[in-house]
Amino acid sequence: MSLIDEKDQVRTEEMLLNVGPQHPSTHGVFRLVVKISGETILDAEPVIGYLHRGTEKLAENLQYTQIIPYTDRLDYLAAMLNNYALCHTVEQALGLEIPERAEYLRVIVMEMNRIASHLLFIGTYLLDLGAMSPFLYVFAEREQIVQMFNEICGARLTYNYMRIGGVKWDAPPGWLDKVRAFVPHMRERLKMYDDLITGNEIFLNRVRGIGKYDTETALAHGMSGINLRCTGLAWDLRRKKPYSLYDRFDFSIPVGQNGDCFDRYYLHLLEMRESLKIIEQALEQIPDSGPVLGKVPKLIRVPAGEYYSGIEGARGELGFYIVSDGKDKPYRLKIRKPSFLNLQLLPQLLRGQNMANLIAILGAVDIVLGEVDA
Amino acid sequence: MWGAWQTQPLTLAHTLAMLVGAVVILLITLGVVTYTILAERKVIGWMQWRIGPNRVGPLGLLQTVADVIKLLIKEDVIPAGADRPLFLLAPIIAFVPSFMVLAVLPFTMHHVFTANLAIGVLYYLGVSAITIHGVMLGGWASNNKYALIGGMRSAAQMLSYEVPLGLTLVGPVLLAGSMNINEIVQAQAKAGMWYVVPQILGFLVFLVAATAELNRTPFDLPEAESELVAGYHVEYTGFRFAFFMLAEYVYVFAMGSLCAALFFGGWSGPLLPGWLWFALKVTAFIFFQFWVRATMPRLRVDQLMTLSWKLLLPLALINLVITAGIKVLLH
Amino acid sequence: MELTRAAQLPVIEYEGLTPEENAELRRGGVLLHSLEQVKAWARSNSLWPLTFGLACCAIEMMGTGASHYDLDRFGIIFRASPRQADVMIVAGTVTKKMAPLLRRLYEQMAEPKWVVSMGVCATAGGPYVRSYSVLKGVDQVVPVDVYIPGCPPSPPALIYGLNLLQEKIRRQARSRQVTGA
Amino acid sequence: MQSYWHAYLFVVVFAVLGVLLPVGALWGIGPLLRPNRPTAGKQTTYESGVDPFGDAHVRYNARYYLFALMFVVFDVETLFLYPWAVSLKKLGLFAFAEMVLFLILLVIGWVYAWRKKVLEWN
Amino acid sequence: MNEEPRSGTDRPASGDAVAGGVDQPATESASEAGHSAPATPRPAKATEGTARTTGAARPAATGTARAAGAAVAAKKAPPPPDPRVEAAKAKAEQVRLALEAELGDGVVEETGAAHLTPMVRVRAADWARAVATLKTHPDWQLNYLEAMAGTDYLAQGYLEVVVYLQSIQLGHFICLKTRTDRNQPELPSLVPVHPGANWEEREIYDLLGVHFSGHPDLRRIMLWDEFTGHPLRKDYNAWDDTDDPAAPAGSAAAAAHPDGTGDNPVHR
Repeated sequence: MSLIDEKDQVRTEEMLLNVGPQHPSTHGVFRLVVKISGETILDAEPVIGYLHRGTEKLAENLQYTQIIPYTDRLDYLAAMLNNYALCHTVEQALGLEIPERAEYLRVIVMEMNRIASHLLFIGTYLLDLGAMSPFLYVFAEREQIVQMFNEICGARLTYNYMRIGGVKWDAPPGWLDKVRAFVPHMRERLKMYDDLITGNEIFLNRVRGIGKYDTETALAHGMSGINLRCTGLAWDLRRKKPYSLYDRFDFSIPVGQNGDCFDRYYLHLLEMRESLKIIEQALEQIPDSGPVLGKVPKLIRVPAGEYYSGIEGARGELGFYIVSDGKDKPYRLKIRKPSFLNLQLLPQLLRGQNMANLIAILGAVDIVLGEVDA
Repeated sequence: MWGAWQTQPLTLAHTLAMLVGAVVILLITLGVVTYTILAERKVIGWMQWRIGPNRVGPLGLLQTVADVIKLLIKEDVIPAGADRPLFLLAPIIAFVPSFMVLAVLPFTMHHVFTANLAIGVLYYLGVSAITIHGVMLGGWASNNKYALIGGMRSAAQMLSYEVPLGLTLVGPVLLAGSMNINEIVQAQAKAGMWYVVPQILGFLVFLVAATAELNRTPFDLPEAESELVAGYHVEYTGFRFAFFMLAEYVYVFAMGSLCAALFFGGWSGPLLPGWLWFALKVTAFIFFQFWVRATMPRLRVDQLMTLSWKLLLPLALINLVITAGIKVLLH
Repeated sequence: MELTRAAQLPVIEYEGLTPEENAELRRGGVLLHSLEQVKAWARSNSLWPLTFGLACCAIEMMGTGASHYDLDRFGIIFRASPRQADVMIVAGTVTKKMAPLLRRLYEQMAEPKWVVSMGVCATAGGPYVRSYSVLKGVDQVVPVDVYIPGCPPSPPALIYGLNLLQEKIRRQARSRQVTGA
Repeated sequence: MQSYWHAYLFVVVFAVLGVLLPVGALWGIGPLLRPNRPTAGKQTTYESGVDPFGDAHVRYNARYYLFALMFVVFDVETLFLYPWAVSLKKLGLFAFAEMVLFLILLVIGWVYAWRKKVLEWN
Repeated sequence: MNEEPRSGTDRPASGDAVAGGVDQPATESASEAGHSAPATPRPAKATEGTARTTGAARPAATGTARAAGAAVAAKKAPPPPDPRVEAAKAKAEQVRLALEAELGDGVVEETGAAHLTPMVRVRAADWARAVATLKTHPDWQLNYLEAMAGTDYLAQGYLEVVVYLQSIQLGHFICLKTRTDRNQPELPSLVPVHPGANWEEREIYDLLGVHFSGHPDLRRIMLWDEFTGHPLRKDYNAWDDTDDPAAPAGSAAAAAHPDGTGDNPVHR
């Protein structure tokens, strides 16, 4: 073995490095095998499945209502949205009518959950980039949201709150007032995060222009959510295929311009503002009383056929594809997992980058392993 | 009697005094490090709306003691793939210079526990650079990729910031006309002005370079937890790991002392006793480090190098030329 | 009634000590009188968990470490390297694909080491017990010291579990003194 | 000046103490207190939980050596500056001019390195 | 970045074409606007009935379900066909025409509606070509692969792969599917057309065992490489897998504590 190669260069070897599954910034058990030369990434290969729990198979032996708890554990940062996505698909199949109050409650908890999820993104992203305080700050607000969820459904993380045809419980007395009080508080805090993080020169230098891609690439790779909107395409299912009551609210869809990590970060911040707007309007419009669960048969049998519907989850389009043979259990249930699809572009984004950018790019994809692996 | 060995012929009593002095500094240093770590957790906790350690002993004051004892009695794992002699030596190589630099720092007016070296500043720079070897060897000997990259980064970073750091230290040396840290402090007392005033540019460069030399946020790349798990000491367990940490915090203390002595007049100050002034100035420096750590994200490795070579180095040179020019013009 | 019973469960009285001294021992204070107990005191008060989240429970674990609950109060800080960690909190579902890795991480930790099984998935498979890819309890691959029920356990539950582990460490040191004499 | 070597004796004392502390803790009392149960599994190299691919001791393309070369250049320069700084008062304007010349030469080298992209990372 | 990013409504590219609801493009719903307000969901019975009578996109109908459905249908008068379903079917016919014009007759095996979405089933051999044609076809431009799923139909003896395609510009939303033999499942890969299908196909390969020819990297994605079987197949039995990695590791755990206490070996 000679030390000098043909081009009279000192020969160096590439190194294969594992990042994950136990790694502080892979957000779970995600594993990335990177080939590096020096600190430049030559190639990267994601390895997933360390949290593959077989939800789709399990669902085939469960009644529709029994599947709802399993959706909680998919994207465990935004369980309410997962709950809704499944219920929505089944309701579409059944052609159910949902009581107004229930629908408003759903919108409120969904948007609150979106805020909680985005907050955690900002915290963990900044932690990945080496700033520890935002991570601890966001948990304070998240704790407030989680406490409110705890009051309304008795769980802090895995809510199991929604039912086919409505929600399980009505809001306890005074709960809506708490949300009302929370909105301005959160708005203030968002401003603080904006001041604290967005203006930081070091942060900007680390995320601006990093991990760029354009709309074509994003669409071709099936990306959705903020990962798609950061390229400038305003593709938000709440607007494009309105479900629930979203056509009644006035909110805008923030989009990025450069498709880089900064846009992805900033869109999270902006989306939280829009969510607050929606919550505020929903709180105004919500009827004071009324049933929260529609007329649903005891045993839900979905008519034979196949159904797909997607909603705008916290990470992108979260869809459920159900094949029913007319029984009370789905014949096949397939989850369209936004994180799973958003992650596909990662190797391409990483190629040729510095090792230190790995974390910035990976973090901005905003994956949740429970969803990636299902 | 304590400082007599510096000026009088060496007798048994003086040698004893010297030994006792060194041991006292060692104990003080260990105490300072212990409570620096606790203070860091408390202060950062406070900045992050937390409480910080409060269960172990009164007010959590024994937290670090428990941590140190725990590390001492933790199993010492040497990975099979590691380069055994180097792996064992590296923490010592990293730690010893961190303690040795304390020999030249004047903690009080009467330079009791100071070697009072004529080349104090140069000694500090030279000895502290040895630590880089410990860190790099530790990273290499572990036979671990994270550790290797961490060690390399660490070496590159410490080397790069050594240059602006060394150049800024020439400023106070120029003004005082001496490399003896004690004399620099006395010169400041005599001039009635802390050197931070004429050397403000140098001081700012020094502050950035010092933070980088200490591997602290936002320059904590060598042990960037989110990238390299724990950096160069990823394979180190128990007390060997503790010595890396110890070296790091001793350097925080030493760098704070150096900063206080060269730019803030050391122990000089009105009313309060000298050692208290010195302690206050060092505490302020350490507090600043905590504050930055609670606020800043981490720089990227290329930005780090660029900052040192393209910004700090020219600034340090400019500062040097200006200082020298003024000095020449005044005389 | 139920609540008060739970509070009384882990009380241990050490023979030959005054109630005050016993109370001091229980809260992990400094009144200790043998090397083993000093070691146990240090170990129990400096439990550094491995930064290692598997699934949903990891979020609650992070929440426990963050501002509101603040594990740092107990001297518990997360370390990313298993070499420097004392306790592995298995927070989430352990799949069969993950199990060998988890085992290796456990092996790479230096002695003494402990394992806390957080949540029903890690304890017994939980809701995924019938899944083809999920391990039915992490105790099939590593020895577990404390099981915390819940799906996921709330942060106070995790703190309680970790306090129980501290208690266990201290108690082991004392029981050893009696039996090993 | 007769105390000159005393000062270095003090430094030696520090060095000895500095070595004694880790040696005493790691090889002295440490083994008496800590458990020691090495197993093959424990001694494997850590790499996020998976089996490491190959050895970390490979011929690895670290760009750091360029910085090391730069460091040598500038650190030696710094060394020259110290004695100059101490005696500038005595030597006066001549020494100042000479040092400025020296610095200019260095800056030229520095600019050259910058232009050659030595200071860039990749 | 702008202080206030542009809102979605200003963007012409994805503007009004989709605003009216993708399931029912404006051109087709205009004539039926009178009796179908998109906002009000249809009664469940109507949907059920139409789905059954048309037989469209009914994949899983096992014998019993078919019988039960027939019994219910016999009890009640046949409900009027749901106009939304009718529209979807009409659209599926259009897709068929477009495909046949490009790829020749016989490429489309069946058209219908998957609930409210137009459904077209194409021949397995033309699978990738059909998707590629629709991606570039000026009238359809189905450039966004929204969802992909595979289903095992044990009784019927085939595996079905379905994709939901979305046109970002034109707002069409089409369900495209194909079938392949259960014992020799092989389909052309969609990765050259939609790179986003990469992992989805790997997942289908992993869990259902469909071979995608032309896939750049067809390996298991969720399960470990040594795993045998395909869990999402209906005849998969989780209890007969023998290569359980937990088993050797478990015995290692037991071996780590030779005293058999199983407790933590702290102060031994």
